[in-house]
Amino acid sequence: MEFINSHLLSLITFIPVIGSLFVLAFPRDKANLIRWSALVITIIPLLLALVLYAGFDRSTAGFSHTAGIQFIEKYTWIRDFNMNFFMGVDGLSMPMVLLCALICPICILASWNVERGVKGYFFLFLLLETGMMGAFVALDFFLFFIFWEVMLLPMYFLIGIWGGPRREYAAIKFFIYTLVGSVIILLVIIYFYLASAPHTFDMTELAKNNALFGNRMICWFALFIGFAIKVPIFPFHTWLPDAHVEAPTAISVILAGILLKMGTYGILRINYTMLPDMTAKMATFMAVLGVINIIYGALCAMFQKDLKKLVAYSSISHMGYVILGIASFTDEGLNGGIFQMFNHGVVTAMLFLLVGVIYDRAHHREIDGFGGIAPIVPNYSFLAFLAFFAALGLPGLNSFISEALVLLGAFQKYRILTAVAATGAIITAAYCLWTLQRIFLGKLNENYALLPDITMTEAVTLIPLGVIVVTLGIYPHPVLDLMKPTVSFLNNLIIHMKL
Amino acid sequence: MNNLASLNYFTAEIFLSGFIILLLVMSFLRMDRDNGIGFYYLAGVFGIAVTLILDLAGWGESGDGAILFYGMARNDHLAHLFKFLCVLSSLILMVFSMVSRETNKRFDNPAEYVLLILSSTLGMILMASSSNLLMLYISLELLSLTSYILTGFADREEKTSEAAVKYLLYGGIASGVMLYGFSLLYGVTGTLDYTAMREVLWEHKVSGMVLSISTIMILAGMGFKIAAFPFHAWCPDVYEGAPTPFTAFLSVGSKAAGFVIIVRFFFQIFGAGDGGNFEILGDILDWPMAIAVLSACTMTYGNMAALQQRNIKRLLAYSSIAQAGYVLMAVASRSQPGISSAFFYLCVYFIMNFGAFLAVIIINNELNSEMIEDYEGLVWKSRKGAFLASMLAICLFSLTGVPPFAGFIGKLYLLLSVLAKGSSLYWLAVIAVINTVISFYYYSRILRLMFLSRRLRGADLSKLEKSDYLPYSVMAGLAFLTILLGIYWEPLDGLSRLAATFIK
Amino acid sequence: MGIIAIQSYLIISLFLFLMGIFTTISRKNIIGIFMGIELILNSSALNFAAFSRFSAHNLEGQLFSIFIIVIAAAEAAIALALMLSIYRRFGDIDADKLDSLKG
Amino acid sequence: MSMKTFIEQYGFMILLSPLLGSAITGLAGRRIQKKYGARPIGLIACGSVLVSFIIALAAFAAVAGAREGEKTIICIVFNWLSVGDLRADVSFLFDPLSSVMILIVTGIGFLIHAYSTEYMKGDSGYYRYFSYLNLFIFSMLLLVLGENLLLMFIGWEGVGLCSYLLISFWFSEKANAIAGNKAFIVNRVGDFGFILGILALYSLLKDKIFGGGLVVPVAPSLLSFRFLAENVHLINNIDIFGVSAATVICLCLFVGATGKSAQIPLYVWLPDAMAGPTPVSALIHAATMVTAGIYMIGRLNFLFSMSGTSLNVIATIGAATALFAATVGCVQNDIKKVLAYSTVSQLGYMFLGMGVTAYSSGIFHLVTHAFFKACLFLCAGSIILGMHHEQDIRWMGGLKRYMPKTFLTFMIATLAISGVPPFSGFFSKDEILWQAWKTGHQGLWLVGFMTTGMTSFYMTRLVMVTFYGENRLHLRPSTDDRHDHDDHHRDGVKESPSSVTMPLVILAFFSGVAGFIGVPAALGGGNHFEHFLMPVFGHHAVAHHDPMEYVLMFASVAASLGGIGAGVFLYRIRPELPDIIVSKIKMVHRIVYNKYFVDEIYAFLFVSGTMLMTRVFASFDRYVIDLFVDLTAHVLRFKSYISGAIDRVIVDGLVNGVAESFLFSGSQLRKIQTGRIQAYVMVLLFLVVLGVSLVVILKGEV
Amino acid sequence: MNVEMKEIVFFGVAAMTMVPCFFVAFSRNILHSAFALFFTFLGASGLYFFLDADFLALVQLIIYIGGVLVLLLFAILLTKNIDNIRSTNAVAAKRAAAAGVVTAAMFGVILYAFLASGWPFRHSGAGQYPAVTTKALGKLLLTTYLLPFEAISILLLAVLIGSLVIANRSVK
Repeated sequence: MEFINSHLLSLITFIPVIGSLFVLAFPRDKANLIRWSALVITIIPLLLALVLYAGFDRSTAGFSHTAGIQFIEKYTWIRDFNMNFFMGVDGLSMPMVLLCALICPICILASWNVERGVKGYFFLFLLLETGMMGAFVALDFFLFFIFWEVMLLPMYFLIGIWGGPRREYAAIKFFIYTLVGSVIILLVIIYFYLASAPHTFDMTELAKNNALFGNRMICWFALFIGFAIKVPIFPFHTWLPDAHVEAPTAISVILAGILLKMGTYGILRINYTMLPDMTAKMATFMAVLGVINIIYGALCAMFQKDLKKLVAYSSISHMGYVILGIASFTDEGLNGGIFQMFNHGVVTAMLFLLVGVIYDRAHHREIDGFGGIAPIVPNYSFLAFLAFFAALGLPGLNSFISEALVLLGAFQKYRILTAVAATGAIITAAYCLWTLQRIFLGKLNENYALLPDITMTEAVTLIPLGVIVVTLGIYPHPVLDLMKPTVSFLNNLIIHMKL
Repeated sequence: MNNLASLNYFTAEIFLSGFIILLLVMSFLRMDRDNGIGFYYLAGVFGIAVTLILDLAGWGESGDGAILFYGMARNDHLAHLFKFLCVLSSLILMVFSMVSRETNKRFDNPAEYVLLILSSTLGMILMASSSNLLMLYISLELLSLTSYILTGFADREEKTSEAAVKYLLYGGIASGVMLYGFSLLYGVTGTLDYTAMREVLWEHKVSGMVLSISTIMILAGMGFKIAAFPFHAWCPDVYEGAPTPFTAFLSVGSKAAGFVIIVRFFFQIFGAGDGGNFEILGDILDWPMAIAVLSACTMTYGNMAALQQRNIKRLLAYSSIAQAGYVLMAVASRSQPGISSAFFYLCVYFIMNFGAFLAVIIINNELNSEMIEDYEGLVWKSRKGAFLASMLAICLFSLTGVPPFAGFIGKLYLLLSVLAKGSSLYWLAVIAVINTVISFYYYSRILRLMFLSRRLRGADLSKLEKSDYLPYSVMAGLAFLTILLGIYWEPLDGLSRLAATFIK
Repeated sequence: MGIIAIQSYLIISLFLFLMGIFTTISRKNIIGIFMGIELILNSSALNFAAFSRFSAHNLEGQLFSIFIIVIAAAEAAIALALMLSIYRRFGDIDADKLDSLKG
Repeated sequence: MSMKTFIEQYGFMILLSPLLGSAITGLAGRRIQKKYGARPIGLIACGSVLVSFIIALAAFAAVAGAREGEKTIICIVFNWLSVGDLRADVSFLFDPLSSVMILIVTGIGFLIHAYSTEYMKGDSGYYRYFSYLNLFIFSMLLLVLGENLLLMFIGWEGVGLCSYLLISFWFSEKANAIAGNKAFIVNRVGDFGFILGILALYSLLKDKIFGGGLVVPVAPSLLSFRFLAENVHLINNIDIFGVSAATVICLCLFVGATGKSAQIPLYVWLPDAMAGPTPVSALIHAATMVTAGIYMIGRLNFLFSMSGTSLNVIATIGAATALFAATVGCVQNDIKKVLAYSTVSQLGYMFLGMGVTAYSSGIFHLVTHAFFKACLFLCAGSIILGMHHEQDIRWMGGLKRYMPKTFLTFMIATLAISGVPPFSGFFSKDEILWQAWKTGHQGLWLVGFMTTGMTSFYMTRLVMVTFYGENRLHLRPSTDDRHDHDDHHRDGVKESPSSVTMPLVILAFFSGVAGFIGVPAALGGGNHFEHFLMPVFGHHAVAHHDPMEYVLMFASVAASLGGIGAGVFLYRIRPELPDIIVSKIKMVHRIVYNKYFVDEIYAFLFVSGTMLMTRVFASFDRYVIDLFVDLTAHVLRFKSYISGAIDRVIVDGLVNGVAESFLFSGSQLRKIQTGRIQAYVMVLLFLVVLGVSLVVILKGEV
Repeated sequence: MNVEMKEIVFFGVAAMTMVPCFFVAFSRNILHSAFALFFTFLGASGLYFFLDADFLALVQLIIYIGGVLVLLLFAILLTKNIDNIRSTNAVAAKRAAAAGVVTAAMFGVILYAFLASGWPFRHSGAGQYPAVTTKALGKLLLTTYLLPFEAISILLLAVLIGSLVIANRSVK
């Protein structure tokens, strides 16, 4: 128990990869064994994440070994490079760890019907979870980068092997885009390392001594572009619709639910702490991009005929709120932005799962190809309505709080921009309702008169998310309280730069 | 140090020379009658292994920087480290030769094959330590000439002899050009010894023009050895035509030997000072810039040209050109960390490239094809296919430079050296990372066919047999090392730091 | 400075060098190409000898020339062997026909 | 426990009860309905609203019984949001205004629930209907009781959601589903303004309060109404873009109100919303939800009072809407459409009232309107039920005979809406008109005056066409599937059962007498209603007896009677005349009949505009974004086209573009590798020469 | 030999070295090329004599002419019917033109560099050029340059065996 407590983050991070080796050792024809063990392996981090959650101190703020960061694990890794195996969580990463731990078992369940190469699939999936968890908890820049990239490889195969008809294209596009982003980041990492004295990869140290860095504008942009590709921020977003559409359901969920957050997480973790002055300078620029994302994503979503693509574009739109929020440098905006990261993770996961459910049954995702199926599949419809209404920011559901916070925060800084961003809510409502109408309402398309409603497994994946959507909408403190001190800290960092 | 005293340091070389002659005698006596090929291969492995051990035994005193054989050779960490690398690559060549269908059954002259491999090993280890133009030339030619022969050795297809002739002609011309450069250098400095040359150059600041011309010409010869653009043209053709084990060797061992002479040549003659305060003959001869340009061209060319290759060996040839470009980047950084990172990268490259080639060899054994199309759906064929495809994928990802594989750490070292304070080669780093991305295109094509495609092409795979154990375990070992070094590389880091200590 | 100065040797060797290169490029016959290589090697050897005499005032250059000649001979031996091998296979030693490896 | 503490501690029960009802009927309703039939669902739904109603009564009593100056009861449930300087509690505000509103909401809500149990009988979505309806009650109560703007906004959107769900309740008709969408989206447009208003208010206030570096230990709930009422004067002198901040905020909020309360320009959804079940129209689209805008203005009256400009805008828009909708109402044939336009028109009245700072008059009209309009709608529902889902008045007629109770209640409500004394409408409408005149808006009074006449005209028309004359059901152009049942239908026109008529009667009763709570002083009344609301709206200047008031009163009564007379004359005495008039002014009629083509114009401007934009953006996404990268590929391809070497298919996208150009370079580079050894040498040589030349050029002087 | 005589002879030897190069490069008969090469080698040998490198001149004569050239002739004879030679010793015209331009350019550039530099560099005259080179060379080879000397023996051995294998097999 002592060991578990002191190594919580390592355990959360590495249990999946250790488990993946077990999975690899199973005979390939024992598909169910593999599935169940994968499920168990992903549930362990979830439980540990809850332990983490329970033990998380909600009052400490800062970004150093003594303040703000908790559950620190630090071991020397490569002495000569001053690289450390340095993990810890603060208010910024904690919600993400929770989200990741939550989404992963759900995705395992959603992958239950994978038939081809089961072993490889779950092996890669578990690897992916390690990469994601690691990226969120790593506080050594180099370690962070390693995990960041470790996410890529399984993703490439998961999209490429188990994806849709254009999976090869989507996989390579995804990989190339993110690879471009990450090599740019890598250059900056190296630059920071060399510019710091003594040379270090320790994020807290880098943040503390950031005055040593030269070429700040270039570095900031390099980092920003690197992360923006992941978010994705216009105009680096074109990989996303392809990747989402082609990826298998569970992977779309992971992509939209967790991977996109990596980008904004990176911006907050790196750009904000290490180049606060530049961040302050570029705030308006970020806000403009955020607003473009919101509007552009929403308009593109409205045009889509493919349900999954629509959801993909809606992700672009929703991530725009995150950018706008964190660019506002107000407590409301930042909290809203980060909360939106969490909320979007939950909501979009739900949406993709729903798309997956219907795709499994109808084998197509054309929005116009359905119609009036609400009475045929009432439970499914209920969940779909819930998810779509959450997506359009209906008050009482979680997204509303984050979006409202973002707008409240952003309006204090950017009046016109925020007003423009608020029109996004109209467009979002329009496409969400239009989609619901075309799929669920209207005259029943007779082809789907015998459409089965959701199964037990699917319900198990969807209902927890639905509960979270509603609960956090009414009582957001469980997540909001985690991040507040950290957000204030980050915000002060930037605000003081401005003065 | 005189010749006799120097022999103490050269036990490995002496043993190797003796062993070569022993092998010759054995082949005359036809001692292979009953045992066939295996005997000589085992003998070769034994010989190389003993050389390696002797080399290791000499490690203790390798740091003394002794000048051996009246200045012909230097005894330093750089020499030793590269000797290990080269001898190990010969060892791997022997193993690969035993494994590959191309080389393990068809020779009438296994003894000669092994003998030539040993000779080229000798050439490489002499290259690693030589610090005299003449010594350099002889050792270089020892490697080159034996390589020409080895390329054409497995004379089974037309390709093979074509490759050998091309290699010979191109190599002849390139070394001719280099010789001309040597002669000019000799003319300028009046000596063949590196140390003396440096003294002359640094004291007298001789004519930059002739020096520069000679350097360019010398670069042609050395660039030929490492297959740097524009001296690379032989590389794809020879790689494709040569027996695959030897191709692997060429791309790793021979290249490493090429790099050690470049490092020693440029740093010992044109550089002075210790690591922190390293200077170059910048005002007379801006060789770092020349190498930087060469590096940029090489990696870009290699990656671009690899994009549309259909033959895996050819593709790997271009990829190895690009990799040479990356390493040159470190040389261009003209710093001690640069040398360390070059060595580090070569070690990593050693593992991942040999890994890739071993996979190619095994797959070639199974499918009897080197065409990438035939790799289609490999992973779905059987457990063997899945294993091979995964291993190859690990190596290819590592070659791309993606964490957590060793190739990434190697690239990190290179970038670190290029971006170090005081260096003005930021643009080179940018080109390098762009190239990393480009390179993924063609690596991913192989991955795509092996993993993503749902069609099965090419021949079926055989059942796992006892004879497969060796290659598969070596394969797994290489892949494991690729991952291990991507996660923990401190020991190798220590070694590579030693590589740069020869600059005093 | 008379005609027997280092410049003369340099010009001669440069000429030989470039003629050698020219020959290697323009010839179709592999033997022709090889002759070009021999010219190149010869030019270098000449250079070494000239520098040895005029510039360096030591014998190292000459020694180098001797080694060059020896290695040229060795290379010629390999060339002969390979050319025979090529001739057996292709019935010809036209370098232009050796283009199955390309791209 | 006193009433007040009860409300303070358990006031939230009023919301919880319908929420629970909704949850039960929504989540378990299908199973219940399958197992036990519809009855338990109806009981749960009605019961939950009844509980609310009882608590509302208690709350009313508590508020009414409180001492002067303590008429505000707050029920704090939990802290909802506390981020930075933002603090918002889930807490409920019981004051005279909201207690009146909750009485209306729960009271009429309960009646309509009861009515619906009959009306919706046999519908497969019975449980769903009641779930939505309960949810609506909950949301509406949240809107009304929410103690801060954010909470109000939740209710605001919540009622929008319910409205959406109920409009598209019979969603297998595509039109219904689309009507729902329209309602929601148009409301979203309004909400856009609403939220902007909130944002502006919040940011300005925050700036004022915290801007001075003031550190407050516990952040005040900036958006709570109490706080606003006390501190809103702080933003008095701020300008945004040259306009006073208060005006900007008020106008933004008013945009929200026009959306929810169906005013120009966002009224378009309300007539379409009649696609929902009729009780829904009665409850949501007549009595309660659509009055949210008025309620919001009333709630924030202290803010609106700060901006004369915005009040003028509100009054003008209100008056314009009133007149405009009345004209449209005169020519509609769908009974519910007529009522819908009538609602729009009456809401316009209320805004007119609010706009002339006659807040309590506006609210008064809201109350009376809730009764008579709900009554009218329920009557319409009864008629529709009786007519077997026929809504077109052209095929009705003579229903007086068949449905006497409906007729009677309808008549009372009609008189009320027409403003015939002493029915309730008279008092409230007159109050508004008088206030308009008194505050110097004579022009607006004239509009209101005209509208009064038109209101009584179209209502009379409705009555005449529907209840008098011969039944014309058989004249209906029959479609094949209906033909067989025609006779059956005609015979089947009969009075609705008592669960339908009971609410009618109750509502008609209130339509008749509700006016007496606010009899103006001029008529000897005490105007209790205004008095009751005074803690919220403040004291008006003591009304002097002004002879003008009587003149105006008389005028408006005359107008309504004139309207009635015209209606009777045209549709009862000379029924052929309307057609003749129509043929005379065909053009005008067409325009008015088609609602001035506003829908079409909107469709063209906004819907097509948006769709065009989505198309443009989507194509942009697919083709243009990567222009610069593509360009390189194009240039390369162009080059290759020139040399005739390669003819490639043009592919789009960043990766493709780059990949193409790289691959192209790759294929070009492959050409260098000809396989000819001498070519290789040539390359080598050429570059060596290049290098050497470069050296010589650079170092030529040495 | 007086100075002028010596210069004339030097000029002749230089011409003998350079002129045949054209035949090597352009002759349509491969045998003629080979013979021209003979003269070039011979001329080079003469130039070595002028450089007081007598041993080197002899080595040139023995190894180059006696070894390399004979090997080349062998190659010609073994790979060609004499009749065929004319047609296959062609010069690739386009390539030759390009090569000509490039080599000419190179000639100009390097020549300029040579002439512009101050040859011979005074500093490099460290050693003493011996009168009799053979003995000195022998001493050098067995002392300072012993290692290359030994290495080249291995090289020759390896090359010998290697070429033997290749040549042998192809004849088989």
